[in-house]
Amino acid sequence: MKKANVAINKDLCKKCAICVHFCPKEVFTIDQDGYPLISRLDKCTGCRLCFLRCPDFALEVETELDD
Amino acid sequence: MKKANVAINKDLCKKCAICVHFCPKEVFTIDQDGYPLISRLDKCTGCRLCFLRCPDFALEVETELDD
Amino acid sequence: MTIKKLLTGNDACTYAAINAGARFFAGYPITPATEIVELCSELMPVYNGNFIQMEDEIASIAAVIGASLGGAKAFTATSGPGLALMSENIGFAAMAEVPCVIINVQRYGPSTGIATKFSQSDVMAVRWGSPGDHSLIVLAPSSVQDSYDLTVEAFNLSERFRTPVILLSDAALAHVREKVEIREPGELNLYQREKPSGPVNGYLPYGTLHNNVPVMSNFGDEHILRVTGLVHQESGYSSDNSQIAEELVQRLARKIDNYQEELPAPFFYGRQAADLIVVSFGISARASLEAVNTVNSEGFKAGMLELRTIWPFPRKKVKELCSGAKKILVVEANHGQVREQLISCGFPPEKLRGVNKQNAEVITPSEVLLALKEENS
Amino acid sequence: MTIKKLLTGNDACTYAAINAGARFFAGYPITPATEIVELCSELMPVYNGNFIQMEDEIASIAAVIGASLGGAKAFTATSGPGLALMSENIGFAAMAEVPCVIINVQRYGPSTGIATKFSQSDVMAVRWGSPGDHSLIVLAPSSVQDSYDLTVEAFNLSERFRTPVILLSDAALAHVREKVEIREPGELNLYQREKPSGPVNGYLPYGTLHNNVPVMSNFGDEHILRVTGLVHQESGYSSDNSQIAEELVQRLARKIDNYQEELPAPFFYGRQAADLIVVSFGISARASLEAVNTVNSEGFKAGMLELRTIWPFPRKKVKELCSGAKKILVVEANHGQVREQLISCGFPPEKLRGVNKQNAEVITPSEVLLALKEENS
Amino acid sequence: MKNTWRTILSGSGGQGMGMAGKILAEAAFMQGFNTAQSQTYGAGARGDLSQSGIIISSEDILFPLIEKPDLLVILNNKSYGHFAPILNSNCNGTILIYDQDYAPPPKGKINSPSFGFTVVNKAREILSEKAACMVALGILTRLWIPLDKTNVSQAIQETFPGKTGLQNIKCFEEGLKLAENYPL
Amino acid sequence: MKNTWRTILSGSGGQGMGMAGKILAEAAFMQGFNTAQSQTYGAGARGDLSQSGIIISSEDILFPLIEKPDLLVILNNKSYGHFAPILNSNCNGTILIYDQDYAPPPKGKINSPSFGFTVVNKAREILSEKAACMVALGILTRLWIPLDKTNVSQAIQETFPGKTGLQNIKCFEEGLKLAENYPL
Amino acid sequence: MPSDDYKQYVAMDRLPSIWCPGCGNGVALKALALAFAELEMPPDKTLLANGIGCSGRVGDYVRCHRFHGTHGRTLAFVTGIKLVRPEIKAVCLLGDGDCSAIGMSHFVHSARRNVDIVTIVINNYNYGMTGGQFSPLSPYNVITSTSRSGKAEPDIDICKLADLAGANYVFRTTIYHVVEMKNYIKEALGKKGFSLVEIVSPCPTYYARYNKIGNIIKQLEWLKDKFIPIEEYNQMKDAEKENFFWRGRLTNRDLPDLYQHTRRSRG
Amino acid sequence: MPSDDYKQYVAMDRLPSIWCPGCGNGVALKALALAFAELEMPPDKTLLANGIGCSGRVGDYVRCHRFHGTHGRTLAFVTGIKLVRPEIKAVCLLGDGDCSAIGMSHFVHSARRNVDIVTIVINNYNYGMTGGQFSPLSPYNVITSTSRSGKAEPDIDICKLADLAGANYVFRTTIYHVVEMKNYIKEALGKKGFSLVEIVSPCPTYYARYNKIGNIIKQLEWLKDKFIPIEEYNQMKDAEKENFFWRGRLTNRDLPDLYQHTRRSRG
Ligand SMILES: Cc1ncc(C[n+]2csc(CCOP(=O)(O)OP(=O)(O)O)c2C)c(N)n1
Ligand SMILES: Cc1ncc(C[n+]2csc(CCOP(=O)(O)OP(=O)(O)O)c2C)c(N)n1
Ligand code: SF4
Ligand code: SF4
Ligand code: SF4
Ligand code: SF4
Ligand code: SF4
Ligand code: SF4
Ligand SMILES: [Mg+2]
Ligand SMILES: [Mg+2]
Repeated sequence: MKKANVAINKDLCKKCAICVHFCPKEVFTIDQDGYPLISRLDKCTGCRLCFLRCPDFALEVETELDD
Repeated sequence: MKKANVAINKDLCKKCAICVHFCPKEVFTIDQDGYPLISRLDKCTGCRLCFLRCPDFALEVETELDD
Repeated sequence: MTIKKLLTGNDACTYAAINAGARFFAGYPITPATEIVELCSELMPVYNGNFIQMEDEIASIAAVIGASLGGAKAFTATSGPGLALMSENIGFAAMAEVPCVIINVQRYGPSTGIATKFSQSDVMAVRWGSPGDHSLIVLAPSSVQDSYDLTVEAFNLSERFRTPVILLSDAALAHVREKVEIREPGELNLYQREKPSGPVNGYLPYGTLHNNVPVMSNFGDEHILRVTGLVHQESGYSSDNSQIAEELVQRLARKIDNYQEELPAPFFYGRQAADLIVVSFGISARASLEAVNTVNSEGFKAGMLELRTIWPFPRKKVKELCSGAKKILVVEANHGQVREQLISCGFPPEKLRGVNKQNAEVITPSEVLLALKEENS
Repeated sequence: MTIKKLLTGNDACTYAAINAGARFFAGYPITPATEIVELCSELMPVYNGNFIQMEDEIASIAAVIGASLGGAKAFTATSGPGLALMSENIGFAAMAEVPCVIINVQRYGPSTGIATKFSQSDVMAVRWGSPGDHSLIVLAPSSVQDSYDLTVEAFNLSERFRTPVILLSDAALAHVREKVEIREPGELNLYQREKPSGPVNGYLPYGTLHNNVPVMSNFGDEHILRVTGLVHQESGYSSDNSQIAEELVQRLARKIDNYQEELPAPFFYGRQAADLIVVSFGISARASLEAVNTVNSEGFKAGMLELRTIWPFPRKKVKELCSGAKKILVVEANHGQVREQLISCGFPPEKLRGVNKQNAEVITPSEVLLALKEENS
Repeated sequence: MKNTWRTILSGSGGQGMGMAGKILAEAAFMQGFNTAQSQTYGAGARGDLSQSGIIISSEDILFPLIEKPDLLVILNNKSYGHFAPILNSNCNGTILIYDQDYAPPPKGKINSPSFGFTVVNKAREILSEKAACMVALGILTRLWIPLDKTNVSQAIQETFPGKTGLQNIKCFEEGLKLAENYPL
Repeated sequence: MKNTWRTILSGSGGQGMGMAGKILAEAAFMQGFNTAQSQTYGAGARGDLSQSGIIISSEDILFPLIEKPDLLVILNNKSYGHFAPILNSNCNGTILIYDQDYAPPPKGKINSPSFGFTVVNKAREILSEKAACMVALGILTRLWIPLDKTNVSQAIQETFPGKTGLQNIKCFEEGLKLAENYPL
Repeated sequence: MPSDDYKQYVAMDRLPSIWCPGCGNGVALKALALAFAELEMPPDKTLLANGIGCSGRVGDYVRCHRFHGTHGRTLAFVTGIKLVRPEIKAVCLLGDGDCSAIGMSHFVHSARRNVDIVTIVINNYNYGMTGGQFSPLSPYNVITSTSRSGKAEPDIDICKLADLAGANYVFRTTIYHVVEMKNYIKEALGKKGFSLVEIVSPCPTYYARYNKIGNIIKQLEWLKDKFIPIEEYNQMKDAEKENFFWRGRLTNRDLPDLYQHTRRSRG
Repeated sequence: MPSDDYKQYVAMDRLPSIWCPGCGNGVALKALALAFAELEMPPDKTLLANGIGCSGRVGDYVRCHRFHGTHGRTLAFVTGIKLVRPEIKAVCLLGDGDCSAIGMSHFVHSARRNVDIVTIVINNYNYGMTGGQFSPLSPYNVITSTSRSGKAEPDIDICKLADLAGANYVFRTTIYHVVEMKNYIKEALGKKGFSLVEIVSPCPTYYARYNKIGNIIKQLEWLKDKFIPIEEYNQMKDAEKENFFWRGRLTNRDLPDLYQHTRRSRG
């Protein structure tokens, strides 16, 4: 069951990988260009730590899902 | 018995009266022009506090008297 | 109401500031400007203004700039060593276009020099203390009345041009007591800074220009203000774009230099078409005028030009008024700093005699007289 | 030994300082002078000298002055905002006659401006930043080699004249890499400050003058030294006597202004009796020279004057070398600060065309070329 | 007709030169004169020499400081050094008023008409040395300066509030008396 | 006879523009040429655009910066904006060398002779994008600039100590090879 | 859950920022914007004032009032602003160099005067903007571009300094501790008088590189491991303490602020 | 008994001084000269550096090396001197304003760097030289020429500040306590690193007058009564403490000084 939506804006992302390494649920991997890839969204608890730690406003977590 | 000699240099003295008021033995009085007057030298213990407190290098205490 | 009072130059500056609407003073005591600091500490609370004694002159001018950006008319007072310390932030105020007034009471320098004594040797330092290209305004009073009037003017000009204005007083003027007509706020023509009136959204602090001067908001007002000492766009956000830089820096000069007719013009005394003209400023102008009157009463034809705006140097006026002179005597208590400006106006050095004094005493009428008589013989 | 190396302007200044004998550096990082600070932090320990990063620029120049009074050749490096902060203490060094070198790498101003970009707009600020009458020396290099040579010269002059010397570099020169011939200490003519030799008792720090410059002791040496920024007697004790004040302050000007032939003379290139002369300094002189060479190769008769000593402004030389010109182009990346100096030399404003740029970019040869061609058509 | 009076008060720090100068100027101002007043300032004022200059004039005052006084009041010996160039020159036009106990003119050098009074001791008698200049103001007002004594009294009262004011006025009045009886 | 070569390397911060410029200058210096090298500096260098200019000349270099390059190497798209005024003008005399994967010239505007190479990817293959400029140096050395490849190698070695040096030399040599096989 | 409200405080259209990848400044900016949003602070009564430095560019990305003065002087400028506009909530976000080197005097005096300012110090242990030189707050012996063989000067604890000088509120945290950071910025925003929030922050480009800490991830992990709650820290033995830094709330009191002082004296 | 040796350090021929009658500066000067004499310090290896202020004129009456720079910067100048001439014993005698207002930053940083300097602060609670304005060290609420209705800013304890910043030695005394003063100046002169001796001093002309303390005698008595030994003070209840100030030795340690630090990093 999906608890949250995570979105990455590649125009802003600087590929620091902070979101990748500090997600407590290991939701992200890294794609071949170095961008974070949302690989296991189902594990996401919506804790928003990735959002809080992203230095570049490149990552959003939506927790109050409509459906 | 005289334990010390006290000398005042009027060219330097600014008549602040510190020596007068803080001599533990009340050796000084004040003369009519406002200068300290050595009135009871016999009481002087040679403690040199007057010397130490004089802000204007106007007062000397000689403690090792020759005679 | 206009009232008459006996005041010192320093006191006159202080009352003038209050009457011009100044409600913020930040300063650091320094001889011979201290009385301004002290009087402000008493008056500001009375007028519901703010007085703060800062930790140094850098902080003082900083607090003044801050207060001005909050919407207050604000000023400080200092002397040579303090002026030097203020120069970085004076440059900032020029760049960010913050109105503020600095009263610089000249004392004998360089360095600590003789703190209590007189000199007129900050003429160049007030203009060029801060690096980079920009213009600013400097006014020099010659009497206590003038200290009052030009201080009021300094506030007006600083609001009108959004620029630091320096009042160039000196140790003699600061402490001499003379009669002053104090025109109170109702009598004074006071310039209030322009405020934005358009919609709040999309407001650009540096985006609307009147006579090349931006119409800026204050901190805490509903139009959001952005201020930086970096080169900035109309939005107030920083930029390192070449074109934006050039336009900004050139405007900083143009907004003042092109409107010089709005600045206090020099006074001319004596014979208009005189062969011999004395140029001076500040208290030296008083000695000069007495000497000129004396020689004229003896049948000479001498004129006397008193500079009131020192920077931007009133070249046009000076050229106009002095062009006919065979000889110009520049009377000033320094190495010849204003004389240099006359050379820059195109007057040949041979025509310009410096009557200078650098011994920490004022120039007297008889010294000027002597020089005048030498020239006429 | 002379070795050749590829170095940036900043590096060349640093090596030059070391080779000129500088063994003390205090500074505070600022773009575009930072590399000098960084390189000193590495080199000073190697040469058994001292490097210290102070809490600000005021403290930096203070530490430099202190070290110099301790007997070390000492220097600092900064840019506009830092220069402004140093001005009070530069005035102190002038007054107390303390040798020291300040490398001012100009950046785009006013205020924070554009920290990484280029300008030549500190010409007046380096001279007039500090209040009161005094003279000082400012040199401007135009190449990396020149950065080396004039830095060495700066130390020599500062020791010879016991005065602050400012090297006026810029952001472009600071970072361009060029070939330098590094003459090492053995090859260099190094001036060592004169030290008192007479009896220790009754020694007067400001009492023995050679060429108007006092022969002063160092702190910690057996001749007791007394230093103050107050007006002082020969003993170094303070005084507020008018005559002492006047004599001191006039000597501070005279000791430099009367010995200008000892300062680096301008370079003259091209046709001596040219109708058209380009005057420039710093990296703008390089663009100018290229343009002048180009037009001359096309049959023009243009000359080119490169200023190396900026202050005291070499009036005599400039007049001598430019007197025949019908038109003088003053090429500088500012509002026209050197052009003003030429007016002060007596050249009529109409003769002087300013080729200026204020957009944070260097002036290029083709821009000068364009101006030259306009003048010739 | 004389229309400008240039007065210098000279003495030591504790004798109230500045205050007296200001009072004189205020009184002149009340009386509709133009006036300019100055005084030594700063560290110097703490030391031995203190001066105050007052110009009173029925005309515009161009230069507000005094090059050469018409009236010179001297209350301590050290002041003579400072004014020697004036007092020693011939035809200097300066009238010297001095304290006869503490500041008798140095012998043989003074070319001014000079008048001695018991200024300092009179002040001490009534109040303290600080009021010496008030006595001098009385003398000046009575003999040389065209000021109404009530104006001077009022200026003193406005400067020193309450009892001190009255005592200072007392000194001023003693000065007037001294002058009245002076064999001029 | 050509005696001055003005080269600009242009790309993004992480591609080693400054280092490469310095290496080229050092190699020219070893070979007895006059040389002047400059680079973008400060905050800008952290961002997207980074440049380095190198003048190599057998004559004295008067002006040490480059107004118009003879050789322009472009490794990212953003650089085109900066050089548009040059590249778009007719008869500009500038040779454009570009990365064919990441910086193909914008269509229809370029009036320079232009040559594409696999610069960035080649560097990535061997070491990383940081060495992109080393590949470019190889190309330049082989085809346009009169430098001895051993001098360039030596300059690289002196700049990067140890293993990194060898890898960078490898990139440089790959650049030489790319150029060798280029259908010029 | 909080929504996108924080974006009204951020100049999204000006992003991406000039900062290097992984730099802590952006994290602090976001925490600040979130705190503003949660407190629903009106942008026209909110001022962000910055020092000069990388951290000083935070203000280039906000939408409230913004002031950017000269290096080290921010607190002095804002002292003037606050006296005439006491109703403004002023946040001064400063670099460690700006605040503790050239700005030391203003820092001490603002705390002493208890000026009503929330001062956030982004302590990345160096001068990022000018290329990674040490600052007075850089720990002893660290490598920087002006201390290649180790910083030869002791550092100073600005939290203790602010406390001694008279601040009402002092808190230290790190960029790793994002939730705590946001919450205590909020707490500070709720106080009157001088508040200091010191945020130890990574500078991957210089500090981490020179000191061989490794990439940004390693530096964040280092922050996570080394900075322990003050309560824990205080119970450690001295020898143990040397390996750790404390974080947490040092000071929380309600002394009168400058504005109150000046009005009081008016009676 | 000590003889007239102290006179070799005093420019007797320049006396009387410019100071007002009763001013504490002369007392401090004498104590310093006596300390020099008792330690037999060679005048050519002894430097007295002063701030700008009444106290700054102390150097006008000494015979050793003398430095008098710009207001507030003395410690920065002397940091330079000491690095190149570590063998010199440097005493910086500063006013409270000089040291704690305009000189605050240099004071904190010199203590932090532990520069080998004996700093004597003559704390007369005001700016004597410019006419008695309050300084950061003037107690809260006192009357001065810029605080006619009471100083509206808290003060700061520079002894505690020096201690926090890293000084090796900190002592506070008063002009009344002359013997103690001389002895602890001597003790400070024997230390390496940064020492602070704060001497609370009377200013009869301004401070005592404005605050109706009475004449110089009264002010000295006030110093005698109010300044109690730190040991006693520490045992007082908080309420009681408000009526007293402590004097005595706060700090005495032997951390490496700046010179040692810089040489260490050379290996
Ligand atoms: C008067 C002055 N001196 C020096 C500088 C150069 N400068 C700019 S930012 C900076 C230090 C930045 O360090 P910090 O405050 O820690 O901010 P960071 O960049 O690390 O965020 C310096 C020294 C300046 N702008 N102005
Ligand atoms: C830059 C600068 N600002 C201000 C002054 C004026 N000034 C001289 S001494 C002084 C303060 C003196 O107070 P303090 O340091 O306590 O010494 P004190 O006179 O009380 O001994 C001031 C503000 C100055 N000389 N230089
Ligand atoms: S919200 Fe939490 S769990 Fe979900 S991706 Fe982000 S850090 Fe991972
Ligand atoms: S934390 Fe942000 S900038 Fe960094 S990789 Fe993730 S999305 Fe990109
Ligand atoms: S030596 Fe002591 S007892 Fe003697 S006079 Fe002096 S203070 Fe009094
Ligand atoms: S203490 Fe000194 S100056 Fe004061 S009265 Fe006594 S001798 Fe005179
Ligand atoms: S240099 Fe350091 S502090 Fe500056 S933006 Fe880069 S990572 Fe951040
Ligand atoms: S003003 Fe105060 S500190 Fe200065 S000399 Fe007089 S009594 Fe001493
Ligand atoms: Mg930092
Ligand atoms: Mg004091």
